[in-house]
Amino acid sequence: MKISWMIGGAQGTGVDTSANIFGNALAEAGYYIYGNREYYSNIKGRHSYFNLTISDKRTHSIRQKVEILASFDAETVFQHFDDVTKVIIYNTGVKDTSIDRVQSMEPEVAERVKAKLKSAGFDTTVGGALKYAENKGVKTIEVNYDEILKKVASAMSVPLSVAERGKNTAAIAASYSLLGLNRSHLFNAIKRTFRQETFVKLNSLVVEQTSVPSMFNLNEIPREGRRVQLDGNTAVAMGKIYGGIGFQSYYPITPASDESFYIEEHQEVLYEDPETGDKRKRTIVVVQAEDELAAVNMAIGASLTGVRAATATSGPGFSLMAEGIGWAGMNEAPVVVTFYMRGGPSTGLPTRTSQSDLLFAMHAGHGEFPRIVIASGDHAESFADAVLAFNLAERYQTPVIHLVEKALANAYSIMDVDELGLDKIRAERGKILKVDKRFMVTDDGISPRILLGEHPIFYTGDEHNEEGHISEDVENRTTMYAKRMRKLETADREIPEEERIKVFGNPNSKIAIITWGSPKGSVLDAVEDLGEDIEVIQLRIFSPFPRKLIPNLLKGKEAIIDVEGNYEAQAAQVMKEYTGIEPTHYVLKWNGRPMGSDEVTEGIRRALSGERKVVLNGGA
Amino acid sequence: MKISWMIGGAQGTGVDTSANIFGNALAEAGYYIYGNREYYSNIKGRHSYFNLTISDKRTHSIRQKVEILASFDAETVFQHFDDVTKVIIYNTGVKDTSIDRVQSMEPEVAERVKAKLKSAGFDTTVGGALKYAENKGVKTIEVNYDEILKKVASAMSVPLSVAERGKNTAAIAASYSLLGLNRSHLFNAIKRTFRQETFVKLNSLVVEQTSVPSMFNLNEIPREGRRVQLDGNTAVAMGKIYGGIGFQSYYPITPASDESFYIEEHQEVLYEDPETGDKRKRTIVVVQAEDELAAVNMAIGASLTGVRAATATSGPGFSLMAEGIGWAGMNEAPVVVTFYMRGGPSTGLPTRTSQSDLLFAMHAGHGEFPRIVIASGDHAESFADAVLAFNLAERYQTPVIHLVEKALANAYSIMDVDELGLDKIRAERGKILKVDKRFMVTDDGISPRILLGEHPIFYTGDEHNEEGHISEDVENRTTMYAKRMRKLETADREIPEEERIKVFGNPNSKIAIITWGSPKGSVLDAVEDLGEDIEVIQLRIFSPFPRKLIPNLLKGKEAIIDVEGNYEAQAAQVMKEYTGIEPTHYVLKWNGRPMGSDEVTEGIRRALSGERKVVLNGGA
Amino acid sequence: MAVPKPQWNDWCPGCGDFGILNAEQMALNELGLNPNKVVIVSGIGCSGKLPHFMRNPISGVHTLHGRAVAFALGIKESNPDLEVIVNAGDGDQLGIGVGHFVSIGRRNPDITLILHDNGVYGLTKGQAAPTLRKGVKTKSLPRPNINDNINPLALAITSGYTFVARSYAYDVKHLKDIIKAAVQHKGLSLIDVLQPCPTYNDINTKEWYDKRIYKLDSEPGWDPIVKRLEEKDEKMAKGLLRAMEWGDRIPIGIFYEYNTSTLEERIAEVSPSYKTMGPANVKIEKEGKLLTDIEDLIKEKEV
Amino acid sequence: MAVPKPQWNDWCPGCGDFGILNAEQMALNELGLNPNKVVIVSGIGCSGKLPHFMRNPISGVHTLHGRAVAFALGIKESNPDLEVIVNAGDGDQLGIGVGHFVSIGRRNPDITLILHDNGVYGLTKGQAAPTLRKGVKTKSLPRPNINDNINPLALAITSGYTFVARSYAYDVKHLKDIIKAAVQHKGLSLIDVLQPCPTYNDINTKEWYDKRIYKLDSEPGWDPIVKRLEEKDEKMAKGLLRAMEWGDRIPIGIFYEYNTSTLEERIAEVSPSYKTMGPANVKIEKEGKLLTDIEDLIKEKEV
Ligand SMILES: Cc1ncc(C[n+]2csc(CCOP(=O)(O)OP(=O)(O)O)c2C)c(N)n1
Ligand SMILES: Cc1ncc(C[n+]2csc(CCOP(=O)(O)OP(=O)(O)O)c2C)c(N)n1
Ligand code: SF4
Ligand code: SF4
Ligand SMILES: [Mg+2]
Ligand SMILES: [Mg+2]
Repeated sequence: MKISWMIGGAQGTGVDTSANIFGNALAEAGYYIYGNREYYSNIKGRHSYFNLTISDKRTHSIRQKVEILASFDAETVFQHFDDVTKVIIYNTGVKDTSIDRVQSMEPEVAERVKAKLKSAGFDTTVGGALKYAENKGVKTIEVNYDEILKKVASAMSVPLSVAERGKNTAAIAASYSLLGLNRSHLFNAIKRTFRQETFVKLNSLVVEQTSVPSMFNLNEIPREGRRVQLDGNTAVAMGKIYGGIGFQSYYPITPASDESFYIEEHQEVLYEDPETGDKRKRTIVVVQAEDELAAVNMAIGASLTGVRAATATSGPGFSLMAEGIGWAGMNEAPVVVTFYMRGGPSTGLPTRTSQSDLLFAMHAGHGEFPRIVIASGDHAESFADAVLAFNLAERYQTPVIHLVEKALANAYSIMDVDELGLDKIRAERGKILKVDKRFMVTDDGISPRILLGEHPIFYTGDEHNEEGHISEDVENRTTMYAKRMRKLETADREIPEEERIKVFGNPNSKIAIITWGSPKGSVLDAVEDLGEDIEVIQLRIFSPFPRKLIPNLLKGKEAIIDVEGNYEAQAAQVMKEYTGIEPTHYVLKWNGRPMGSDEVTEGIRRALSGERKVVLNGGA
Repeated sequence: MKISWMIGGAQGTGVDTSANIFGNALAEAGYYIYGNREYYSNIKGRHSYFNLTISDKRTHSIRQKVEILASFDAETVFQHFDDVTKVIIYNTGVKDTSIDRVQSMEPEVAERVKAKLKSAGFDTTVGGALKYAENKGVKTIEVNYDEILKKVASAMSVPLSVAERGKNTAAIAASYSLLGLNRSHLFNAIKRTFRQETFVKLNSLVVEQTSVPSMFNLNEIPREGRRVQLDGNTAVAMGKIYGGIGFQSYYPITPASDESFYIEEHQEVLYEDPETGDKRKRTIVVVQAEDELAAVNMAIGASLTGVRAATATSGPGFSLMAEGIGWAGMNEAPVVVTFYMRGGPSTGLPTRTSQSDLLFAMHAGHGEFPRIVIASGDHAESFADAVLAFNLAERYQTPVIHLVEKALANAYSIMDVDELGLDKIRAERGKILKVDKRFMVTDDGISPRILLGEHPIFYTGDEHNEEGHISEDVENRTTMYAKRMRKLETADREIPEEERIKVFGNPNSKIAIITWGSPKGSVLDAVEDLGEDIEVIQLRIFSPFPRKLIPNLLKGKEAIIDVEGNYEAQAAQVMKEYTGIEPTHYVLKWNGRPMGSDEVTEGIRRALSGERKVVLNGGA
Repeated sequence: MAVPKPQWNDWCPGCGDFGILNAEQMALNELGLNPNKVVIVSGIGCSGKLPHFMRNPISGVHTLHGRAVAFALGIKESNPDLEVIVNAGDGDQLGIGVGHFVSIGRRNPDITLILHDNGVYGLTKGQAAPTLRKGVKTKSLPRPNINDNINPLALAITSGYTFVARSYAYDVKHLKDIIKAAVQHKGLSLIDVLQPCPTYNDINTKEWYDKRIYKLDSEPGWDPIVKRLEEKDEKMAKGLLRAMEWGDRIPIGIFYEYNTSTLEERIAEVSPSYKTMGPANVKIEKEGKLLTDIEDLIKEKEV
Repeated sequence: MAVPKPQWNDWCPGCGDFGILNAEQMALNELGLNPNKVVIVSGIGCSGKLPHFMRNPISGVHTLHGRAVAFALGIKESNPDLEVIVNAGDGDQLGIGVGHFVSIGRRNPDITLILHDNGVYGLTKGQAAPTLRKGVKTKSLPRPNINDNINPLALAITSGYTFVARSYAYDVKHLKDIIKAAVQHKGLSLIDVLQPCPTYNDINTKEWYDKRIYKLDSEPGWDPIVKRLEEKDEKMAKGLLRAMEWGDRIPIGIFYEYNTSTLEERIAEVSPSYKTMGPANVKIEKEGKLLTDIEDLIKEKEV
């Protein structure tokens, strides 16, 4: 069972909070949720929306088409009416609003909507859009928000402007009624969300005042075990903290900085003293740097003291980190860079998703050095990979780039705590030894690590000898260079290829899908919906690339469909470079919105019926 | 006929100047020269040397083994005695110098030389090294530099310390005598080089005082046409000036900044007025920026005004330019970045060569946009490609990265002026039109360019609509993104694949060598020396990659040998990604020194006799 | 050719940026500049969107975070006929871009830099900008700011700016006059605009500023203009001391002004053809034939 | 464990850097610091090689051009027990690195920054550094410098450094004493060291400096130390004015000193466990088991 729900409204009016409350309540009622947040690069006034999948089983994606749209402003209706399959909840007060009066809508979007309504013979008001939907069999439900809020204002003796903040709550209350679930969960969720008693009361009153008839007749589902609601930023932050991070530097950037704020807010964490077993607090240093050049270099400096150190950024910041990453490569400094991909190039679409930075991440920084690149496919992986990134950085003494997309960062999953696998996660700190030579040449390329503060030691970005002093000698150069590069070969030998990918479905199927990152969830859900026998291969570690396993898995396939969120089919390019194998079909998307599983279903269908390259364009 | 000659001495003592004088004199005598300069990242005191190939035909490479070594200090003998095949000229005064007293020698090098001498039964003095060489049949010629300089000092009544500056000249004078050529050319070359009369006199006197018997009996060769002595920095600078550059920004960095100094020194150039045909001066603005971030962004700003604008840097600076390059990609700004590759990663070997930045150059900057990447293979190409880079940047309105190596930048060729092909080079400025929409969507992806100052126009690094205003709309995004990417497809269609590579030798040969950049010269000379029937394919434009032609050319080859100056065989990786074809053998070098043609000869031989990967390590 | 329409303005209601936009539009109108020749270069932030919102038909170059002045310099020196104005945020120009802020001070190009000084990183949701004072806790900070602040005026004076002023986003007339003076000044001008951000900065609000701001030109004897080289150090020191005033009284107006050669003049001095045959003035080819003559350069290298 | 030997020193004969090296070695010896706990962080340039040449058994981190202070900050805040000294060139720190130079001023970490002020980019062959004055033509410049210079002392005072001094590379004793004072100062110290570069700077030579330099502490009444908060602005202004003195007389000594909370103290204030359980003090795992307890964090997210 799956129901997709969407709420929209102007940025800054609390759409986000209400979607969280809604999900929270549903979680208490026993449902799993996957929710994605969309917003403009704007603080107040532009259209934002939240798209949720409600399911009785763990779910990993949204759908472009939603059963329920909860709206209170006009723009939400104009933006989404044609994506709704069952119900639109709208505000009496905006029914007559003409699209020409919605200034926050981008002209190109407004023009398109107008043309659509006109050509279908409807007028270009909210009412027209609703008729258009009704014509397609969608039920529209009017809610008189203004009246509800007036009542609440007078009941609580607050000005209407204060009560207005409850608009969202009315929208979710209406949706909740529609689902047919017991409202107690909603009241509880409101209590959990608001700190001030007035707001708890206000919002509860709004819920009480809002009622629509049930349509979906959902029931409470009995729950076992604990569940958490985790977005991607928080998942990575928690993973880093669990993994023992001591130093995080960052420069504000969407959609990365929420990770750093989270760590900063939890700068003092509980810690078990390894000697006594006592619980005490330890401090994580978090520095808001002056720019990303400073951020990455601060983290590298920190790593030299033996501390697990990281930074988090997105495209523009990562571009500025290339030089620092090279220094870390040359000096074999374990540093983790969490790279949140958003729409590029340049400032691009700063608040929208993309998977367009894979090739850059794999080659960032001049010169040759081992770069390890991990890409997480869901929220649980984001958590575990944050620890894995530290482990690999320290084992191979080299920078690790951890790729996460905006589509995970600003989306959340409700999942069982067990899925985080806390007990299975181990720390591997690599060779930390006391020897004379920091850069000793070894067979596996890995030198003993000596920490700053323990013993005099030299680092330099110049080529250096085993002691860390500058050396331009040809023999030393050839040897030290190969020593460093050998670490990637060692990693390639040591990290089982099976751990670098995940395989789902029937290995004997004639069709394979190759994917990575957040589309994984959409693909898995799509394959389930399709009901076809398709194998899904998720690429997780791109460097060192699982070059031997992939050809084995793909042998004899009749169709290999590459599904990813960029124009160049970057993961496919990497696969071709390492294995010579090329996909037979591509399902690509680069409009900045996450892949809906329904879109992917359709994409796979089209691919299988012969389209070599399917370009998806869903979302608003 | 080819003779290899080398001169060495401490950095800052004029080795460079003397090698230039020597080549200059030989050029006057009718010879072609290819010379390479090696030096430490140091201002004074470390060992530097110049390696020249003297030939009666145009020549493109040095050899690791030299016939003649001209030395005046001890370190030069210790560094190179084992690389000499015929004659070592040395200084009486250093004969007894023990290697332990040569502090400027890196400990690892000194240890290796000592071991070599000891195990061969010689003592570890200059004398011991000379004996070692003599034992192998090398003739050693003693020159009493101190006496010569004393005589010159007293003849000119200058202090000995001033006369000492003529030490190098004594070394080249001795070499010149050895070759058996008429000294008049040497006197002329001295006159051309020194501005101050005293130095002309002093150096001429040194030449007169130095004499050794002729061994090589070279003759003057009659010359036709004009010849120039061009190093890579100058070749690119001249190409940019010829190509019409209006703005160059840079931040000092080895080995790029000499290009910018050259342009700065020639900031006012002659120019033919297109209306009147008169010659008048025009100004090129050259700005020493505060860093490379500023450098690239200044150049991009300049390009928006319609000016041909460029910057030049090497690895560390290029790493800092990634973000700016992305802005140029997003805003379709034609900007040229000349990227001088040196030893990486990080500060690496700042004064040594490499070809390790190809993959980074091809993927620099977050997000997807068309990047055009050109790699020059010799000095004449460096000149012509500087213009080509501007032409492609403007035709496709996108950043162009022009790769040149330190091994070209600090090497020089003597060549016929005709080779520059001045008359064949044309300007192509692309679409500069007056229309309303700067970013108009077109079939070929190329929009009309409007210049700042001509008409109001908007640029933004955010995704934008045809007018240049920010747009987050999904339709606009999908369209504009594809429009930009289409330019690379257009370039791929329009630039003949034949112009993206150069093919030498017999196309029906069973053996092909794939190479690029400066190794091209060494490979061509090696193939000639080998006398074998081998086809050589030089890759020149990596993006858009000649994906259709390469498979045709490589079809049916029994051996494909990849020769390049890095560890990862980067060009081969690119080839595999685009064509699926993998070399059968590799000849690689990453020690920071250019490939000697003799080394390459040996490398090819080893490859053909079955070694899959040959690692070269020549040079000191 | 039609002029692109301005974009819908999506700043928060009540944002100080509206005042800056209005003042800048008025200043440009009153100066009567040729709109084809006006280029507004901006960084990234709420402030960075300003050129897109201008109702005057000018050109806008919305660049990268912190790098606006580098773009501006490339534009200006290539085509000195353009009037180049930079609008930058305080995080933009004094955080990530502070290196360029200081460095351009050494050059004195004829550019005007308008700083949107709101104490926060607006567009990334209210982190402390380098202008925020230590100990201050604005809405979105988890705890009071632990860093000291940069004083934009003092930094500009120290860095060599030749016109250094402050104004206030809600005093549109004052700001407009200062912008006009800055644009007319030959050389590098900074205007530090106190710009309330009602969304994230709940400390330095309109109310807070309104009761503190006073005008320098109503101070008896205030004369920030260097008239002779000898008084330069003294005027700088006076400007600096005044720039440090912050608290119950906050001065706006001109803090320091010095007329000296601009970068464009300095280039023309070493390369006289710059004046008439500068980069943007020449047509580098005719029907594909390149027009630069490198015969002299070849001769220099001839052997 | 053996201590790595210093590398052969390849600076040019007569380079002022030798004086800095000697003074720094002497200062560290006299301060009697534990060599395991001393880290010298440097940038790229002739100056950047300094740690490799130190005869004291310290640690050296030779970083990237312009970025030394960022590395230094990461090292210091992770392990405040380390004594962190930065040696940077003037191109390094005031050209490409000037953004970090200014920004670290807001933080006041307990770090000492020694600036090798030679007016040129030494290692790249003598281009003008930002400290070179306008109109000056050193050997390797094609024409006189067209840019104004940065005054490192003034910039440091404006940026919030709490100990600002100048010394001279050939007055090893003075420099040594200043280094000792700077290292002992709790907070961020700048020492602008006038460092002749005999190879490329033929203007600001030893001879040139020798006849101009005078010591501030021999000036009657010179007292650069802020003793009460109220005298801060005044002492800053005095320091600034003195910093502008350049010509026939060039002052060396301490220009400004102010004792206030360091970054390390500020962190400990918001996170008290920092003092004993800072990043470098904890062992994050035991036999592979991670020791950080995130149960509370999970609870916060429980639904
Ligand atoms: C290299 C880079 N890092 C970070 C960002 C993210 N970013 C966008 S706006 C902004 C800060 C804006 O603050 P400010 O400059 O003060 O402008 P305001 O929004 O306050 O006007 C940041 C950090 C970016 N765009 N580029
Ligand atoms: C990003 C980057 N750009 C440029 C360089 C080249 N570079 C090396 S040293 C140097 C300048 C050194 O000057 P300064 O900092 O004054 O030090 P000095 O040599 O004078 O001690 C430069 C520009 C580099 N290493 N990295
Ligand atoms: S966040 Fe602040 S600065 Fe940005 S638009 Fe809103 S009020 Fe203005
Ligand atoms: S170039 Fe100048 S700064 Fe560098 S070592 Fe030589 S004298 Fe010293
Ligand atoms: Mg701001
Ligand atoms: Mg310097």
